[in-house]
Amino acid sequence: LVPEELGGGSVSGDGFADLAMVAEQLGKTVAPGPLFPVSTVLAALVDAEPHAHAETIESLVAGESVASWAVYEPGRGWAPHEPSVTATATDSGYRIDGVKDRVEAGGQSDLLLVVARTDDGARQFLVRTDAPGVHVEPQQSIDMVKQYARVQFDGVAVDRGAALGGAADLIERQSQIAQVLQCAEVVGILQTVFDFTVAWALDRHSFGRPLASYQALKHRFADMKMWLEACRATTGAAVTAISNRSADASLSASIAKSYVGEMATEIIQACVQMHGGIGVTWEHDLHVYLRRAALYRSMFGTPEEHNLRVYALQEAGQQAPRSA
Amino acid sequence: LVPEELGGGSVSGDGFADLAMVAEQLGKTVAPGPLFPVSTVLAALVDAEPHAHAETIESLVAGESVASWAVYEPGRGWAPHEPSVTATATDSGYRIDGVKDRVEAGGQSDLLLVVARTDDGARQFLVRTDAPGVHVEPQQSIDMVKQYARVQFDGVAVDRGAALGGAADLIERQSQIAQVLQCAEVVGILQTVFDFTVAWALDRHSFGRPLASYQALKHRFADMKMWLEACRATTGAAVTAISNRSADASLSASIAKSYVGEMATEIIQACVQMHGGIGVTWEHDLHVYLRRAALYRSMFGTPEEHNLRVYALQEAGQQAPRSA
Amino acid sequence: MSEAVNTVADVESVDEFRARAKAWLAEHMPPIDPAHPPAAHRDEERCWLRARELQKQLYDGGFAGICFPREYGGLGLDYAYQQAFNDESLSYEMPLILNTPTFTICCATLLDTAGEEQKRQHIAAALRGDEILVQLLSEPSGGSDLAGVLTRADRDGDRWVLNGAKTWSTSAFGADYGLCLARTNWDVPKHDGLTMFLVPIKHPGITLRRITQLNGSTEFCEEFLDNVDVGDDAVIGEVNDGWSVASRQLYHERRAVGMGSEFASGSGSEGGRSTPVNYVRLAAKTGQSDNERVRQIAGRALVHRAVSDQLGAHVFRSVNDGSLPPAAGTLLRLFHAETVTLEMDAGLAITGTAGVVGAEGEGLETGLRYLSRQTVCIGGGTSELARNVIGERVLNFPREYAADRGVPFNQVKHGKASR
Amino acid sequence: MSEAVNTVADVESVDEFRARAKAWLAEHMPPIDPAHPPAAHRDEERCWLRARELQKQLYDGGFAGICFPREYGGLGLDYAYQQAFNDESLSYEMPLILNTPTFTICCATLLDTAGEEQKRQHIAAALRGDEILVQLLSEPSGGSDLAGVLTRADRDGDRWVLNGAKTWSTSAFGADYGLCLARTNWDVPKHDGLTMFLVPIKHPGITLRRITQLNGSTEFCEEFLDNVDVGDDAVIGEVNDGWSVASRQLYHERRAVGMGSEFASGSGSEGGRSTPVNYVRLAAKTGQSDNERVRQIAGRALVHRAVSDQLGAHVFRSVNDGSLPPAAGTLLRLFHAETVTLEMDAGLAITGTAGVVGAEGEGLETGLRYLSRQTVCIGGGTSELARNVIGERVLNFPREYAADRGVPFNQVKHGKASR
Repeated sequence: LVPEELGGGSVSGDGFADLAMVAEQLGKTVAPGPLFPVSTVLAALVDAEPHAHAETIESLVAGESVASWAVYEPGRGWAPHEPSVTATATDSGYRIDGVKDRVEAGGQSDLLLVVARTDDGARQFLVRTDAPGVHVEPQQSIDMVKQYARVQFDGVAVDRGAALGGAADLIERQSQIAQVLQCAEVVGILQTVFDFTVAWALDRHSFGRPLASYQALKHRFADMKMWLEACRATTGAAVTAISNRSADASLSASIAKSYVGEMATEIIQACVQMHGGIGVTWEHDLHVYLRRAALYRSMFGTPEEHNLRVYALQEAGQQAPRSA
Repeated sequence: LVPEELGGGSVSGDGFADLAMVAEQLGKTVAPGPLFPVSTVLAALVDAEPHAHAETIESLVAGESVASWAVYEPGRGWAPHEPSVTATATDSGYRIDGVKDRVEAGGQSDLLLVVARTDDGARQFLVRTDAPGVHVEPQQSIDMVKQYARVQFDGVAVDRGAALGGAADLIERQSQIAQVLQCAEVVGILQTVFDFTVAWALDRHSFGRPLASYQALKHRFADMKMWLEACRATTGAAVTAISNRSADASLSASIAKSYVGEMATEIIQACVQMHGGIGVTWEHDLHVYLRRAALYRSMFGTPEEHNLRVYALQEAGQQAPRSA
Repeated sequence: MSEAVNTVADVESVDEFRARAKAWLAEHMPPIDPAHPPAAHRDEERCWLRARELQKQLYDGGFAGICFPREYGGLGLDYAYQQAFNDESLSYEMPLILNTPTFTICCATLLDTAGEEQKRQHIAAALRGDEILVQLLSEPSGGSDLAGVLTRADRDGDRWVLNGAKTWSTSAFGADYGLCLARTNWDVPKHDGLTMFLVPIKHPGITLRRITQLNGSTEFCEEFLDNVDVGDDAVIGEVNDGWSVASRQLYHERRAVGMGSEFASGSGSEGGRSTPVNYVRLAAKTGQSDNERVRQIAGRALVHRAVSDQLGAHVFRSVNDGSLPPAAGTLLRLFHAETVTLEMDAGLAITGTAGVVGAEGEGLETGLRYLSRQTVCIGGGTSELARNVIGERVLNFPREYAADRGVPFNQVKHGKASR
Repeated sequence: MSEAVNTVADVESVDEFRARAKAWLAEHMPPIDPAHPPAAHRDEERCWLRARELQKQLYDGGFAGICFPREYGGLGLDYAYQQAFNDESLSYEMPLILNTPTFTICCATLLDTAGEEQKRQHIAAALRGDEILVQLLSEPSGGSDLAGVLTRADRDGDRWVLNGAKTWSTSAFGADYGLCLARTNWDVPKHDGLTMFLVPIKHPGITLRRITQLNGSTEFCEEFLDNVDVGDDAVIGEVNDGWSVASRQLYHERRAVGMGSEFASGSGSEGGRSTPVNYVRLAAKTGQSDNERVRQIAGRALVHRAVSDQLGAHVFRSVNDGSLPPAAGTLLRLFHAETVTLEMDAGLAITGTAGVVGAEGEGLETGLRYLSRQTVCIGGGTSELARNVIGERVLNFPREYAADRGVPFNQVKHGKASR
């Protein structure tokens, strides 16, 4: 994501595709670490004013500081473009007031990129978590590794340079990145869980036959294989669209987030079922994967929210004059 | 439904249960005939002013004339209590204006019981189809036996006696009867289709084994059996509640209509699948049953409409002060 | 039971019995609000101690074991008496957690298969509240294949020595005896070499470990049997005929679930974890009371929930009048699992992000519940097994091919993990 | 093909070929709007006549059978040439309905299994537009068990006499020859006694009947074979080795569906019945444009529809790079069936009563479509068969137990209805 002169770089020449591959690897171990929140903030800084924020970018890339995107608000669904947190212009910059929540690694972050409402619409502001008026409180989640926080801003003063340019496009791109990195991680989770469940079904015998020989179970595995490949397909398509900054990147990201969100928990629950009693205990790792997939089902837009977006995009497309 | 002195009577002493049993029998042959529209009108006449309408009741019971309930309106869902057809008071009675549609056997009926809006809210009016200003037009349906019509009322004059009393309660009870008679017929359909599909699966061999021996198919049949018994259970519960005029008759009728509507077409489509190619041709009767079940899925409230009703009733129940 | 009717019912009519029970209950048992019964958590020791107390009270009052024969400590009365007692006892605290498995499965099976002395000892002790019985059937290697038991019982002089492991035994930590299926002959097909033993749970050779489920329950246990020695008086039924005994247990279990059992006393809810989701409250909490999409999802869940109850009543009637076979109880098991699955999915969809990040009571409880969704599809035999039972015993479809049928057990294939 | 590359590609590069094709197409083939291709209904005779004309045109222009060997009338070029031609031909009317089964299945199989003379005759004729080939595999008694053929071929002097019935043959009425599988030995296991014949459809012993499907299509036929006599030159492959030939057909069929085939020419849509539901229009027509519940259902259907296409591209790539086996084409078959099912259900739920009573164009079309929902789950092998294929050939799970394996066919059990 980050150009070489700012300390970044890419193996394949396609930074986002590389990042998605890393996310998929992380899924295999349900690893901790603030890759996603930091990536989302980096994407914004690099796109907005890379040189104005060169120092911050380098420190984030080097892992010396941690940043996160403060976008959700209490009691509201996924509506990144409609913040109720306000940024009021002052002589020296802005005053930020309101509450954000479900901020990943909020308690571990040095910096937050806060989406706030100004007189010119939604914009984003870099806010230090040690600034006066910032109150961070941890929130519980069903995941046992990821941490979330509620962050309150009481008249937090930032200078003019804290405001990022290119608001709506930037927020849109960050949303895509956040959504699809989750999908990539989930694909890694699914492949791992599916593989060890296949191995279990081939080994475990019941009535002198491996579980895998029972048609009802074999058919369930066939469905799972199909869903898994479909998750991989739609995630891959979205990664490509985002890498290329295609016109349909937003649509592709919503399609992938909806589909992966809908199917991932189904696949893992089916794997739990294949394992029998042990699958619903603390004695097997399955629940760790299920927690992450269930978390991601809802974060950055539930399948239902993205279905509504996909419909709205289709509707807008049909109403537009037909360009032949 | 109809007391003995008006030409009716009951085998078991429970008129509605008898009628439901007849409906179930009809389902086995997907029989034609205006049992349901006539029953719904009879239920209203008997409940409202049995003696004022004695002659009509006797003629309907004897099969000498046919009546139907004109309740649906073009472009609108299932909202029996909110007609847009108007009945305006005149010196001698009422003038009826507007359009009803999806009137079962509308083209074959001598009489229509029309739900219309008056200054006092929704009421029902008996209107002869040969009255001046009544225009009946046939409508297409996916069923090949049942017939439907669109009926236009252009300043149709009826006398005061044509108006039935007890509007809201009456409409509610007629709705329950219409919904649950459909459920009972569908139970008859499902039992028939399920039985001949079971026989097929036991007889038909593939790879030297009966289809019924394949676990994936056996499990599908197990699901179908469960759904079928559940349809029978919920329909039976609704029939009892309606017979007893229980406080929860309306809720029971919605529960049954939603569940049977949702599952019936699933069961029949699963039976089509079991039959393979022949199931989607005109060479097998399956489609006749499927048509009827799909028709009933939607008529007198779709599963979705009844789910919304069930939720609203639950909500109202929780908001009411807790008794005891 | 028909015998019982002839000898006892002549003395006191059901109505008289009901009146006497009503008066006695009012005087001796703690009253409760049946809409909000006190939670009897099966994973808490104090709840089992409480159940023993209540059972003793019933026994002392002459109302324990209404349908068990008099010679084993019961009243020898017909089911109608038990049903009358169930009606009357609804608003009193009852030892409900003793019903299953102690009375409806274990004691019912002993009644069918045990020797006279065994029945006199154990059924009577259970009715007095002195003994709690459990089933030691499943094994870590076994899954649905209950007869594929690897626990062995070897003859040593005039004793039997048991070694192996059992699992998913409900409430074994609170129990006194367990019906334990073990292999006594390895050279014959799997069903033919099993023997049922009634082993004391407190035996020093038994190590008991609680299993922690995702929903927090520690009701189930795993037991390791290390040279557990018992005498011939521990053998239930005949040596090598243990599968007959286990089959009776399965029969009674299905019956208890499907149509109620005359050996169960009291019919209220055990309370506790199984409180259904309140969708109206959930929608309000998440600010979606007026959202039609949410209302429809919730309405559908309510419909399926209601049908689940209606199906229960229908199957109960149909099994009683013979229009469905007893195995139809499995329809309820499967429908319940499907309904709970649908409800958990509905809850997750309605709650959205509040179900995965936030506080319990504000939606997070929905997400936490969802994590153990499959519990209802696994416990007490998986949903797949239930579909086999419905297919084969309700619809009479051909039985699943079993590769171990007729094969000496020591030649049957097992997975690597079970070796 | 690699041979072809060495002999011909040296002469003309893909780019040169593409340029030449582009110019020729513009001059000789009728242009179309690829977004709205002319409907080529497979059940109408005139569409088959039209396809023959177009194919003749391609042949005369030197663009027929790009990947078929030159000795059988093709160009002997690599797939890259065919792909270039496919790109360029997208905006021209092409004989797409000849691709499957004539070229991608029948001719591809002849190429693998037929004798030199048979290939020279039939592949060339098909490329000239003179012959249309179909498959006569399924039988009324057969279902998924394609090898359970009851049609018999008996030796009579130096002729073979075929008797029996075939069904679900697509477009047989428009065809010239059919690959017909018949049993020539009843005393051996089912796969070992079959022979493949190429029979002339116009043979007086063949009576052909169209099957009317619920969706109105009459594309499929049933054929009754009554003493159809053919010579030894009609035998494809060896006598009693017909299952090898049929297996190649199945292989080519799966390949054609899963990853495209080098033997298909043109890659546009056949148009016609398969137009997807326009949910935005449907919602507007039923007055529900602003209903969130309806919009969510429709949005979900659109998502699954899009993923279906994405999966197609993914499987195509993965089969080509070897990360998925060729049988993975079946994933697409199954996903398509599931998606269409979901779409039909969504349509029905959205349309409500307008889907069952009213006029076509105002919603009723949705209900009518729903009636043939299962067509996609049955045609070309059922969804159950697809799950077997995925389980056994993609995941390498154990194969389903076949009661007829190794059993002489005349001792295999059939249902009453098939006897």
